[in-house]
Amino acid sequence: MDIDLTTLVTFLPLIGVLVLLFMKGEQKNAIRWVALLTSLVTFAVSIVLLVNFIAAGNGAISADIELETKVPWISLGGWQIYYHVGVDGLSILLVLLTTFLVPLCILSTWSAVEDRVKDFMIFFLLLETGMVGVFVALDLFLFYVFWEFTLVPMYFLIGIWGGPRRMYAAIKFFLYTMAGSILMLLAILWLGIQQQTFSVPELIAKGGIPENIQLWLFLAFAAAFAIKVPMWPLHSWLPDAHVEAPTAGSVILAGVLLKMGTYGFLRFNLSLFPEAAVRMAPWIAGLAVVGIIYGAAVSYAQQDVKKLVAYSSVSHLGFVMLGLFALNPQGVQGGILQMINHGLSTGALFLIVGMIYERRHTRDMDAFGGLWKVMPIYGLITLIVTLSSMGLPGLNGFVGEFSILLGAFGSEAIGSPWFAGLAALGVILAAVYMLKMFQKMFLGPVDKEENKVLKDINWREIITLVPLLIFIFWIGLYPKPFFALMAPAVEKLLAGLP
Amino acid sequence: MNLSEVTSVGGFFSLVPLVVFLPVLGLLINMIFGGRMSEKAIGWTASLASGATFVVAVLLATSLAGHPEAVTIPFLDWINIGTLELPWAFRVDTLSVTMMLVVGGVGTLIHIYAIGYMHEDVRHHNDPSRYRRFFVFFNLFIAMMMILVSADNYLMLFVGWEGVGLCSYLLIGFWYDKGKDGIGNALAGKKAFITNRIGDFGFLIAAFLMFQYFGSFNFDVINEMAPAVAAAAPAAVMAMTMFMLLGVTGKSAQLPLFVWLPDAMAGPTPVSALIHAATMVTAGVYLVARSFALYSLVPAAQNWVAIVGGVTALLAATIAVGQFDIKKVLAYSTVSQLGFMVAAVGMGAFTAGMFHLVTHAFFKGLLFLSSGSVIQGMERGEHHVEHDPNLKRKMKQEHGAGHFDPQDMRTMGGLRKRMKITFWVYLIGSLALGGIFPLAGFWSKDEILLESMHLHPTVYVLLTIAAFFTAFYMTRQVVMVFFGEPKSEPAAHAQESPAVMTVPLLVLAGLSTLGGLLNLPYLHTFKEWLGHTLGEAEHAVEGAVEGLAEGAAHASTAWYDLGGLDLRVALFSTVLALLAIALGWWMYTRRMEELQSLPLAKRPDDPLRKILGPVFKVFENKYWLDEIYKALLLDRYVDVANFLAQKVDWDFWHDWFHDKVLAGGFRGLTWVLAKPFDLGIIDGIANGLATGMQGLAGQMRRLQTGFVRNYALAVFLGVVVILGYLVLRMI
Amino acid sequence: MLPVTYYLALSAVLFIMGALGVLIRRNLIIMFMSIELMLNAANLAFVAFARFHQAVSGQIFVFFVMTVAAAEVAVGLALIVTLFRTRHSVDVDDVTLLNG
Amino acid sequence: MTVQLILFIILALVAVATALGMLLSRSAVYAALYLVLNFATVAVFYLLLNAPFLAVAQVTVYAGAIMVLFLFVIMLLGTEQLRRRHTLAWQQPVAIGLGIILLAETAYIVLAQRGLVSPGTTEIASITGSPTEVGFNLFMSYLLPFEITSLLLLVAMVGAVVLTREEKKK
Repeated sequence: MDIDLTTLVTFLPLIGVLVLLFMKGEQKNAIRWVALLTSLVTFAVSIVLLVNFIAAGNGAISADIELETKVPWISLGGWQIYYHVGVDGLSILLVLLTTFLVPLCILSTWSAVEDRVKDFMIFFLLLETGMVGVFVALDLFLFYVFWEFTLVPMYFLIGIWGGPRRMYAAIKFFLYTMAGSILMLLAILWLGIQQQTFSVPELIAKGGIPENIQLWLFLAFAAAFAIKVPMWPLHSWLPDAHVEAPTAGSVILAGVLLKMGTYGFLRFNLSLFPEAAVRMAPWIAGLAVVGIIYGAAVSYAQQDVKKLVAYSSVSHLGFVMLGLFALNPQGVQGGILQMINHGLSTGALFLIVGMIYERRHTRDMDAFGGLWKVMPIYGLITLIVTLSSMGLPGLNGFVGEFSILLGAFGSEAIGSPWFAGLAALGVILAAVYMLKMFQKMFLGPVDKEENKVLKDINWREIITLVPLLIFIFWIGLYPKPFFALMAPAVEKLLAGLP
Repeated sequence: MNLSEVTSVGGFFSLVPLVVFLPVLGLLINMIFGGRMSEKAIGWTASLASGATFVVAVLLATSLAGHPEAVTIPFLDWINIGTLELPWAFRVDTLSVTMMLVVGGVGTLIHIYAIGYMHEDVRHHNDPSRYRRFFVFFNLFIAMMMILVSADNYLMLFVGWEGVGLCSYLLIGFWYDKGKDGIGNALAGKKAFITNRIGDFGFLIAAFLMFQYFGSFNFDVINEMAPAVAAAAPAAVMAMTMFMLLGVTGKSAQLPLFVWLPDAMAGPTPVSALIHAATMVTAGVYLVARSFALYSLVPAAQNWVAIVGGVTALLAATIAVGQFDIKKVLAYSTVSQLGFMVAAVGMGAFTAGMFHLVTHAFFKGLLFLSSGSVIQGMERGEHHVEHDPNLKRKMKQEHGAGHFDPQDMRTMGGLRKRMKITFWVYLIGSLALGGIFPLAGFWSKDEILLESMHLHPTVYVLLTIAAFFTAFYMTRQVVMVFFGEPKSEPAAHAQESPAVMTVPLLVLAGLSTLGGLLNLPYLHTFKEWLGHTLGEAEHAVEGAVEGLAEGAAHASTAWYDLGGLDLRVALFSTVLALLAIALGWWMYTRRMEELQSLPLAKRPDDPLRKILGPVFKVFENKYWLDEIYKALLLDRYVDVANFLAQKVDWDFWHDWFHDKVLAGGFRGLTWVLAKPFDLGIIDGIANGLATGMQGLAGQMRRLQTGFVRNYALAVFLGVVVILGYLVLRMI
Repeated sequence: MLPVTYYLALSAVLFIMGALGVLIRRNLIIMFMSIELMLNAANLAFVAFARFHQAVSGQIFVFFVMTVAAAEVAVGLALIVTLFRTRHSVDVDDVTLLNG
Repeated sequence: MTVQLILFIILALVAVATALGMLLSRSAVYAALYLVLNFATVAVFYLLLNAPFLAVAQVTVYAGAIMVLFLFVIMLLGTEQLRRRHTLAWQQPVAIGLGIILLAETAYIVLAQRGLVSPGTTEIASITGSPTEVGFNLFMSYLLPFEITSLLLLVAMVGAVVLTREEKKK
């Protein structure tokens, strides 16, 4: 048997953790290098995983789960829980996004985290294992374990290295997510007992859950996922968590953890409860549209840049949800791509905010002004990311948003073009708040003394941001390979819908 | 059509991607190596890139002359999802090549002009490092504009549409740390972008509708299917065209979204000339012309477009009368002229609209560039004054200590003596804009007026009045700037611009003079050229015009018909224009001189102020549209956003609901459980247990003597007992 | 050959004497020597049984016990030395930190 | 009465006597010397029991190495008599009592096993306990434990060094 790549990608970070455990806390740079190397190796292996996934389809991209491993794990009475992992077109991109973002985050902490570096890196790598695990798990029980596991490192990342109100934010984040997960756990147990299996593919194949019960199960799963996404009005934990989390935490939170929610909807709600998904589509779409407009409006009124970006996530994730529940190829593929896009551009925005915060120790927009003149490279990169975030054609955001809106506009499941029409207003509002931020921070005269002496970003920071920019352009100009990866899987998923 | 077919067509069609990639190459060179290049090298690199696109456009045009059918050159697959297929393909037809020629030609001239203009501008603003940035943005703009005009489907057009909007944003805010309160320019850029976004929203919705009803964004497919779809779902096509109109009003600065264009004058003058006069703002006109198949199917939508165009033309023309900033006058003039074009394409007179688009690019580009020359002449004058203590004192006495505005026409006057070339080209531009025979503007404007007379009398009236105002405000401007006595010291010491600026001016002046040759009566070269693309739509209009005009008789037999030129219309509008010029001349020379006798305090800055009274105030303040929008929309949005953010999301949802109700409720519950319930009952039991345990432990602890031997004894005891048990079992 | 019981009896006596040494004596070193005595008693029983069962494993075990004892003595004596350094006494009754 | 039995009785008496001597001697040095004698007698018993290798090991390791170590420590710490104290005075009788009980118990067990006579009393012993045999077993069947003991010894050595190292004076 050759090496099981999926498992390898999932647990490689743990090797780094093991090494870190034996290192002295004072060797900060060595610790950073070990963590960085671990995450880079993980990323490299995930590229191998991608290549193998593509090769597995024999010429075409496979629609099924590939690189699968299924080993009995826990035996309980009559049924069996498996360690069952694998990747398909729905998850492979998210796995790559995770392994791609983690090295960048570690790089971004180089000078930002000086306190308890060892613990920080250990938690971060643990978090990576948890996140990748969520995306590759194919057994409901295993999924739940990974799902809950991610909470713990994130809790500590916010709670130890966070801002002034970190304990409040960390506890709120933890409790909020836990509350949703409980309902999901109940639904998982019900499914396991009733259908005699926890395996997702088997559950899909079995089907046959009556529609009214589907509806309840759908809602129970949705409770966990909607909180994670977060869908309006369950977003209250988000600004707290984002504002208080350290930069790298915010990046991962926005870039990956939120995607766990949307991925959950995609992987479980759509495929396990197809009838309920169709029935609920207009409601979810409605909430998504409210989230889009509401998030955009609330973003506009923020003074704190990080909070602005946090609320913009509510708006962006609204687009993703709208796309997923359009339940047609354009919507769903656009939605998946938008998950990646949001990870890239919002991740980049958080990194950018982190860089200026490191220099000025404030995130109040009014404290800046004219930064483009003082920090030209930083200004240019921010401009590109801002434009990507507001969906300028040629950059990644547009491709996703356009596909989503196009899908939602003609969606039979949603049933009315009004949803997409209103959501398109979000495109205007995105420009309003993003440009306000850019203008307040980067344009105008340099009228504050502190800003006149700011240093432009250094090589390390440029290296942190450039990979994101490459993908921002790539997806914007040539998204075909990305769509090609997910298309067969999405088609298969949609074929299962009534 | 795939590439092999293209080669079979022959010609230079396969060169078309170069129109996008040459400017991209130029900007990349400037971006990467610009740091080590001189200003001249940077400017000429950019100009060369732009000039090369013009050459490519000319080659395409020659190819098209032999093969006038549209050719599509596929380039790459952009978005393919399910039934959605969005290639990036280049469409070469007479319409798109016309636009390419305008963009490439006028663009190159303005690039060359900018080499000189920006050289002084960056020094005037004390930041020479931005010279390079300007040309990078400028080349980017050319590339984006080329994407727009060469698109073969609506979505690629949208890509260019947004791209030029971005360049517009960047270039309006080019001096982002200058302007009113230091932030004025940046705010103007933001306003332009956001207003355009509102238009883009309309465009997007129109695109969604298209996809739903046509299943494609391709021009050919939509043109072909349009009649069938219009028959099956007229409301959908109506909605499509109306939403597209919203997009047009944004980009082409029509009512109600035109407010951004005057503010956009914050950008350097070449930007105003290229983007906000000659090319980008005409994209809306191009879009309507592109969608001729859709518009000609829904008369109601056409009517709306025409009305919007007509009303905008008149409204903007009246506002232009009340402006004192030299560039603002031109800006409102641009809005007004765009109104002419939009009205024309709205009525179905696509050729006339496109014709005016081309000539307007010439003379408005010319006017803006000359105004830039004037402004820099004034700046040079100001510079001169600054270095001469006597003059400086004199200027202080006349104008007070405040900042001198080189764009205010009230400070100019008499410049024709100091800036001869600029004066003459400005005059040509003004006359062309005013529609004086035989300059370019005469032919194109006349054609619009002629067709509107037949197709839409209301719009004809609106446009004719607008034309009168046009001639008037241009006279006013020319007189205020170039005639009379200098009204300030800088004006008295203004200097002519260098050759790198005046040569493009002369070229444009020549084009403004001869532009009418494109579509002379009897020949109709331009009409035939575009006819290959606009085909049936144009013929339909022609038929309608002839039918309406003639009733029964033949068009060519009437005395006033000169091969498509209606002498009645032409004479009437020419007379009107001359009247307006005469009126303007009289008012701003004679009347102005009479007013000079009044004491300073009572002397109005404009004779019209006294004649029109409050009406002038309305013009000057642009009908208070900005203020109305601010009060009705912007401030309300800010209120709503603040209310949602502060009251709803934070105070209510975050603090009250989560912290008070949820967290507080839970805490309350735990208190009830903890205090009365827990302390009373559970604790009672627990405490009892605890006390018992404590006592027991107190006894037990005595066992822990700490003596090792004691513990050993215990172990030993254990051994004895266990062995004893085993022995007992044996017995 | 003598019956194995003889040796077992002797082993038991020696073991009990060792145990008594641990229980009665206060000198840490002597207590430690008593432990060695107990180990020896056990070893004796092992060897006797090895002879009795004709299996060499018993002897191997003794070998291991000796090794462990050596290690134990090394660490134990080191402990005693350290203890003496801090307490200046080898009296086990002086070390009563575990007193509850 | 065979020679073997006489030899056994004499040696057993010596063993018990030396053990008692160790138990009762005031001075730690005497106790140590008694113990050396005791170990030597046990080594003789090993010889009687066909375990020559162990006998030699007993003399070198126990009587030699370990007891030398003890004597070293005693010298190091001084041989002063402990003060008479009355801590745990009650323990002595109790311990002796328990010891007697244990003796009785073992005596019962041993007596009850009287019939347990070695099958090897008559025949020629099949094991020799020679170094060859012990070594063969050690390196074949018990290789892993053997290696682990080496590790154990290493750890003990390191432990002893670490424990007795003087703290650096601050």
